Amino acid sequence: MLLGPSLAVSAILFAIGVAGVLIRRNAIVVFMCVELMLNAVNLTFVALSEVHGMGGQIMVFFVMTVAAAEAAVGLAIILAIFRHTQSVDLKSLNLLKG
Amino acid sequence: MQAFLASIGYEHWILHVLLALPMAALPLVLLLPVRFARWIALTVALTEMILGLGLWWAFDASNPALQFVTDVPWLEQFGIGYRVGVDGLSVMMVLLSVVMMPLVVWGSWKGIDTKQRGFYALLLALKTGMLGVFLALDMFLFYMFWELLLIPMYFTIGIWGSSNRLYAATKFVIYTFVGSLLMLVAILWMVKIVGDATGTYSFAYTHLLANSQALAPYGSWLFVAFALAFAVKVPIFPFHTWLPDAHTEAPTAGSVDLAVILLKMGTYGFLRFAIPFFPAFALSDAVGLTMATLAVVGIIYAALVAMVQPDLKRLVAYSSVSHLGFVILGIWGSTVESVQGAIMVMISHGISTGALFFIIGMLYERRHTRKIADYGGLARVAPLMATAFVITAFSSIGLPGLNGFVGEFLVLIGSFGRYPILVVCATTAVVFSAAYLLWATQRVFFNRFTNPKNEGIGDLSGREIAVLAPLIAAMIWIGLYPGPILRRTEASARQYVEMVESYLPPAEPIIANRTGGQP
Amino acid sequence: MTIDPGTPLGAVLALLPEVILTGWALVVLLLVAWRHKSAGDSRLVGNISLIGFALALAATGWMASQGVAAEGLPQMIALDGFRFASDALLLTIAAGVTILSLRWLERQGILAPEYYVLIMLATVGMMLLAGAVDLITLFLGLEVMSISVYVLAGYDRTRRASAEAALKYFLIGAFASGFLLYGIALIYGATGQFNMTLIGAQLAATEPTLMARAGVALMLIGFAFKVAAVPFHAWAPDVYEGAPTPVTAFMASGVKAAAFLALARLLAEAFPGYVELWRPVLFGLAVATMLIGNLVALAQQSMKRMLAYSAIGHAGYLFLALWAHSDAGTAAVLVYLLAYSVTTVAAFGILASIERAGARTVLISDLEGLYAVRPFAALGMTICMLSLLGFPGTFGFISKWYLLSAPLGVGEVWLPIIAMVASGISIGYYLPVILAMTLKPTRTRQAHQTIRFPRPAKFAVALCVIAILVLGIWPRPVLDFASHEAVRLRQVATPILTR
Amino acid sequence: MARFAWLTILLPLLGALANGFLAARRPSAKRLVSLIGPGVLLAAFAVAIGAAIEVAGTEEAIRIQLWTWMPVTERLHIDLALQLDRLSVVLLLVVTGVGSLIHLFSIGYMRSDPGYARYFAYLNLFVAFMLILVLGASLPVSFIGWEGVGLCSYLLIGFWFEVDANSDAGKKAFLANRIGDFGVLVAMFLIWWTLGTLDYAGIDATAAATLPLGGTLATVIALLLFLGCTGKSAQIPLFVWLPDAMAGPTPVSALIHAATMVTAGVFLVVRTGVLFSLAPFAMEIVAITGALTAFFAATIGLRQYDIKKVLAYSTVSQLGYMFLAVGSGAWTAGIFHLVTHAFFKALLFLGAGSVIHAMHHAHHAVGAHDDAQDMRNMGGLRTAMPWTFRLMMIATLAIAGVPGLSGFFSKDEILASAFARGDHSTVYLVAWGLGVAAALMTAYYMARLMAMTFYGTFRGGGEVEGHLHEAPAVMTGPLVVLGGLSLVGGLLNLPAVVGGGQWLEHWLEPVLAPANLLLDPLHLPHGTTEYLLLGGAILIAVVGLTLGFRMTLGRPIPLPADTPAPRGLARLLEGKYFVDEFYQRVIVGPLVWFSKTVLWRGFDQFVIDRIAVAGSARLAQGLGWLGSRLQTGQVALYVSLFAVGAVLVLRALIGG
Repeated sequence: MLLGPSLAVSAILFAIGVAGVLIRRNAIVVFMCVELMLNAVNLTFVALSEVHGMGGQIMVFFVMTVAAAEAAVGLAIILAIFRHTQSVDLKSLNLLKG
Repeated sequence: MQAFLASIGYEHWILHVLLALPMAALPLVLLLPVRFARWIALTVALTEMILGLGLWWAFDASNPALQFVTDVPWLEQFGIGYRVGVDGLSVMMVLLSVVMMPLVVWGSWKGIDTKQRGFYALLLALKTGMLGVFLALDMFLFYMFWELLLIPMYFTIGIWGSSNRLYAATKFVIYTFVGSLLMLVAILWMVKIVGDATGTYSFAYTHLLANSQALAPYGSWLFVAFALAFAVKVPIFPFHTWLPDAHTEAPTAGSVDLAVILLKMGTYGFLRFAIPFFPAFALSDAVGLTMATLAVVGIIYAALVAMVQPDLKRLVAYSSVSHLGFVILGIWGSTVESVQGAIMVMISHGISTGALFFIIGMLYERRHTRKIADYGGLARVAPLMATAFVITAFSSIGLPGLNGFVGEFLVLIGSFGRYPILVVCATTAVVFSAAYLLWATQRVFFNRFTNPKNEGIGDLSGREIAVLAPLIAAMIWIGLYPGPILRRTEASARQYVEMVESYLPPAEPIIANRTGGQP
Repeated sequence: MTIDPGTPLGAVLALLPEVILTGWALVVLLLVAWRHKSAGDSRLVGNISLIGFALALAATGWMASQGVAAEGLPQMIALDGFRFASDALLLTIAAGVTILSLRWLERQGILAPEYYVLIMLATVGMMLLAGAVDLITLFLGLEVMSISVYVLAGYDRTRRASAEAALKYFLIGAFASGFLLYGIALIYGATGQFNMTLIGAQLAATEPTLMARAGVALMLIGFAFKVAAVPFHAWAPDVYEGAPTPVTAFMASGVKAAAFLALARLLAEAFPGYVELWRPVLFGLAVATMLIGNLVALAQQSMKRMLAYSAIGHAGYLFLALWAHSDAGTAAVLVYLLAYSVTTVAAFGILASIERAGARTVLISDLEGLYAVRPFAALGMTICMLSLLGFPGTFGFISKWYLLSAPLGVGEVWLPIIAMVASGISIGYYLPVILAMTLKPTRTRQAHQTIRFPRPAKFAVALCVIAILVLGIWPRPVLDFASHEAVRLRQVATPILTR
Repeated sequence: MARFAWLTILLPLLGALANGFLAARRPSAKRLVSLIGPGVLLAAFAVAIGAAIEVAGTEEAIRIQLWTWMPVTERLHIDLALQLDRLSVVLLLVVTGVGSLIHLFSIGYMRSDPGYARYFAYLNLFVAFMLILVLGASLPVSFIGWEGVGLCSYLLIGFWFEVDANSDAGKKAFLANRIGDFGVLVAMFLIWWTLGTLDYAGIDATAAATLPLGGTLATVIALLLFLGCTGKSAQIPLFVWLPDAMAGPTPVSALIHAATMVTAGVFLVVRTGVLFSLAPFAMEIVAITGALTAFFAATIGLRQYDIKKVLAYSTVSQLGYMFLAVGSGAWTAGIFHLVTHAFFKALLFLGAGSVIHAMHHAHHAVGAHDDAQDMRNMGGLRTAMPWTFRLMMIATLAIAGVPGLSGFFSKDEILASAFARGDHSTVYLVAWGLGVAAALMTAYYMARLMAMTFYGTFRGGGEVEGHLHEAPAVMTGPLVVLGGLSLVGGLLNLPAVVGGGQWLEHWLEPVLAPANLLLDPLHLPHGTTEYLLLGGAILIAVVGLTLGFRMTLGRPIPLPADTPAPRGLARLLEGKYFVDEFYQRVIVGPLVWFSKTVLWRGFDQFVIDRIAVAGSARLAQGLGWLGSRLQTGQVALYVSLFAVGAVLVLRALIGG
């Protein structure tokens, strides 16, 4: 039974993803960290389907699809911001505040 | 008269007509050409007055219960209904406000020369709101009217007020709104508590009142929530600082409505809701003493502050604070005399202060200043105005024979049994009120004629006489023959006091406690 | 009418509004493929998409009137009055936003009719989210909605603010999705179910495990982000400000409504057994959100930003209804969302019309003297502000009363008191708007005179304002309907729980 | 006629209305005003005589119920009712009688004033209120009159309102009165809560049975009532308004500030005599206050130059005598002196008015602006104004206490009563001593007044002198009548020692019975003591008058401008003991300062508005501002906030 370790690994991965989002300043890196979080959850689902059956695995497919869509949209948005500021540094996102 | 009124089914429709008529006329005012606006408002006002005066006869003075009661479902599954009615506590306020209305319209006849449609529309809306507050017998309805009033008043002050109007309007709305926020929670909670106890969730006043013993455990919090709303509105010291600003900056009509009706909503609220709902707490020694003390502090404090005001309207505004202190004192005096007196002060203050504001408004229309220092010796150029002002001032001072005395006397004598020391302190106001009003009168109408700009000021016009004459007549009438009014309020006041007295040691004649026989 | 969602026809029937709207969106997308150049094209597409909303609305109405219900346990999507009400609400909001956008986009020089398609797709997402009885559906709905809105937020590509808003929304949104998803995973792990009702039954039957608790917590976090609850709110003001104004209206009303509706269903069906666990969290969120939202709004100069914080504050109020966890609470969610959405759409509609192409954001001081030049706009805005304030005579008051009754009904007094305190704070920023418009002298007469209200927007705003006033006096139909449906929702959830 | 006693009120009231209407619409219709103003008074006087005749026939009080004023409850049911009894009828006659004379006098005096109609309106109104005061059957009804006369006094003192000092004086009068009224009000509250009634009849009937003799309650009530009297009747400490009240037209001073209104306090004490009788301590206070007032006012009168000021202080002083009388329980003596004083003091004032009238017109004729009231500008007027001189001399002798004239008998009775009360308490002996000293000074300052005004040579310049004329008949006529009354007024209550029957004493007997029942009867001195006292009184009058004439005429009288600044005691007296200044510095000034700086600017505007109200608004705004500063626009911060929130939520759910 690899359930415990798998869940632990996915939790750690998720935490790494969160930490990455918290620490990194590059939009693309942050986005990759978010992807890492999603994939960590995917791992959880896969691990859990060992106990609960197919449901989890079906979910993984949906998540992957969604992540792909998100990536497409996300990269387009990052591109748009790059056109304005010539940078993908999140620090340069300071027009809106207060 | 009664027979005639009964024959036209007066009691069935009057309250609804009073409430609906101004609102019905409102679109007319807004849509028809501007020159009709004031005429429509006047017509509505006169109609309301004529119709409303029927209450004088139709109201059964010997019946302490609520009369003309209507209960139409509105949101019945929540226990909310269109419930209206009057009793002795409210009938005089209703009459006062319908009688004041034509005067207010007429008083604004010349003074309001911009955006007349809006002005008269708001005036009409204000009237519905005011009447609604006094007529509502459903807490939900009451709260709606209570708050709705703010809007017309806000714009009346904010648009047609004088220089510092924005500040005053904002202050007025924020004070009142914030003050009454907790009242909403209290009302809802009350309905829930009573509903849990009786199984009927209803906002009906009578239902809540009949089961008010269920509220007793929460009385303190609920009372505070209600009292805060009412205390701000009255205003009781130290919640009063919005009033001088609002009064000062408002146009004449606004000041008059504010003084005549709006301030009374707070005191009425105490009499109608806050005390009857939570008598055990409201009448406990600590609360009673606190309220009475605040009232007396307000009476003296406001009188002293009024004395040193350089602005006439501000002076009268503080005098309002002082006078309303008497009402609060009378309410907590909790004898039939003091409660009757409190109602009397509510009426008299409306008439006297209303008249004072009218006269100041007339001065302002002529000279565009309210500074006392800008005037002086006006009695020479405007003797009639001076006469009217002096009479009004003395009525406000409480000269016996004029209206102000009756109420104050009854309040003081009635409350003396319960709060002798405080009443003695309050009585000093007879000196202070004379001081501030006479000093002001002197500086405006007497003394040397110093300011040549006042030369062309002119005396009262026919219209202005027509505005003031009924008020002065009322001052003398109420001063010398208040019986008809007292009789109409007596039954309800008595019922109220009987209810109240079960929570209080009765105010016995002093001698009963003191005599140890002849020494 | 009872259907079996397991059959293809049944599935289509069960998802009829969503299907119609999705299909319509695809058709419109095709249309856009060759008509996307001129302002006229954009307008045409917008009008056509309105038909889609009308059809979907009709379908919803039909389903509601037929009383469409599932055989046995509803799978994936709910078939109850609450869903139909949610759908109707969301479709109305979307239609309203579409109407507001009609001329606005052209005026702002945004000539990409895909905008309307995105609105439609986002709406489909919202409807799925709000109607989901299955966590997979819920997640999919959420993502469909979110991804469309990410794009919409950045739709005004030429403006840096818009792009910045989109990126902020996207990054934090995706981050939050991760939490939500992890929550779903843990709940799944704890119960082995995706169906809310079954989850509810499972959770109620067992002692709360760590996994289940963590799952509930993570899902709450995900939703807290979506409804912009403090401290998950920080994105909202920036995004609301940067996004094109109609989109802001869409986010403030539609997205929030969908999230709250889904949360209401989730808490009622899936987590009723954990009520004592999540109530304190909701309490804390409510208090923090109400107070901070309203306080920070005091400091705002820009109308949009002020409304953004006001939206945060209102999210706080809505937690009161959820906290109550009663029929009254559920009904209050519906009523409050309706009132809030109608008002928000109207307010943003007026604001959008006042904005000029390329101009900086509208400050409160820019509205000074509006009444003198554009009285109806000022009047409408005044009524909106009063409704948001919860002033008697407006629907906002009715809904606030209804909302406050919910926690009071279960004996909670402090939340309503804090809500009223927050409401007292809120007059500090609503009133200055009214003051500026009606009482201040006109400073920028010229500017005011250039304000043109597109006819569709005028129509939509007028409708909303009238609704605010009428429902403020005669809210009975809405209240009756909401309380009725709330009871139904519980009736659906209860039999399984007690099984 | 007694049933129509209300006519005596209604008639002046209608007169006031009519004159008021004329003042507003037809101020030039002076002839009509002259007809209405005094006319209604004469009519009222006629009614009063009729009523008096009827009252003479009965010992019972006649109650005239007009209408119910405040029907509040069974226990507080105040009727607007009048009470005609032997006390009120005396006052009724004095008020309408002397009032009629003064109204007539005013026709001449005020003829050329533009506010002629207004003047009569006020004067008529005053009479109406005064009669309500006198005739009221209960304290509240009397209180209408009590304050109403204050109102009229206010209006008449400030009649020439365009001079600031006049308006000031009017205001001051009303305020001082109001301080007293405070006492009356509180007394009413106490009376009602103890006796359950406010009717005089009710008080007479219940007080003795309910209130313990000498008890605190009775003392407090009596003292509070007396506070009202000190205001209305210008006693220490509230006497300061009366001298200033001389700013009004002189007939007003005669009517209101000498003959009628200011004696209302004495009337009230007698009216509520039962309550005072129950409080011996209060009686002592009344007596000693009266005596002190008599003494100090007399000292001030010694050094005044304004003819009306002298008379004003004289009035204060004489009122002090009346309180000394009632404080000694000699009710009749008080009323007796009230009546005689009304005669001779009205005469003095009207005489002074006549002098001032003449001076004023003479000044006017030559365009001089000298003070028409300053005695230093007068002198030798007896040649120009023989009638005025003769009549004023009668009054002077009467007030000085020359035997045979009215003042002699009344004053002597007072002093004798005080002396007699000396058995009870030495306070009365002190009071008696003060009274005797005051009598000496009274004779002195009156002699001084006469000497400065009518003797010697005219000091105001020959040109002015040529324009001095005696007053017209309409003015001298009333003077003659008053002169006659001053001469024979003593007959009213002629003491036994000169063979009199003490008619007034018997007349008032039924009214005073309840009060007298509670008092030890006065044992007026008889035999040697009585003769000694009488002799002493005569001696004092003679010495005082002689000294007054001698010392005034014995040295030159400087004109106002040449008068050296007074020093020492003279300065103190001329400055009226600086009581006004004291009140201004110690009470009025600080109160205004306190109200303005501490209460208004400090508390209202700063503490409440600035700190509490604006402060909480600022606080909210500040918090909001702080919150918006946190919103830096940095994604990192937002994500961190998110994370913090996430941790909190997780902790709440898992840690819980």
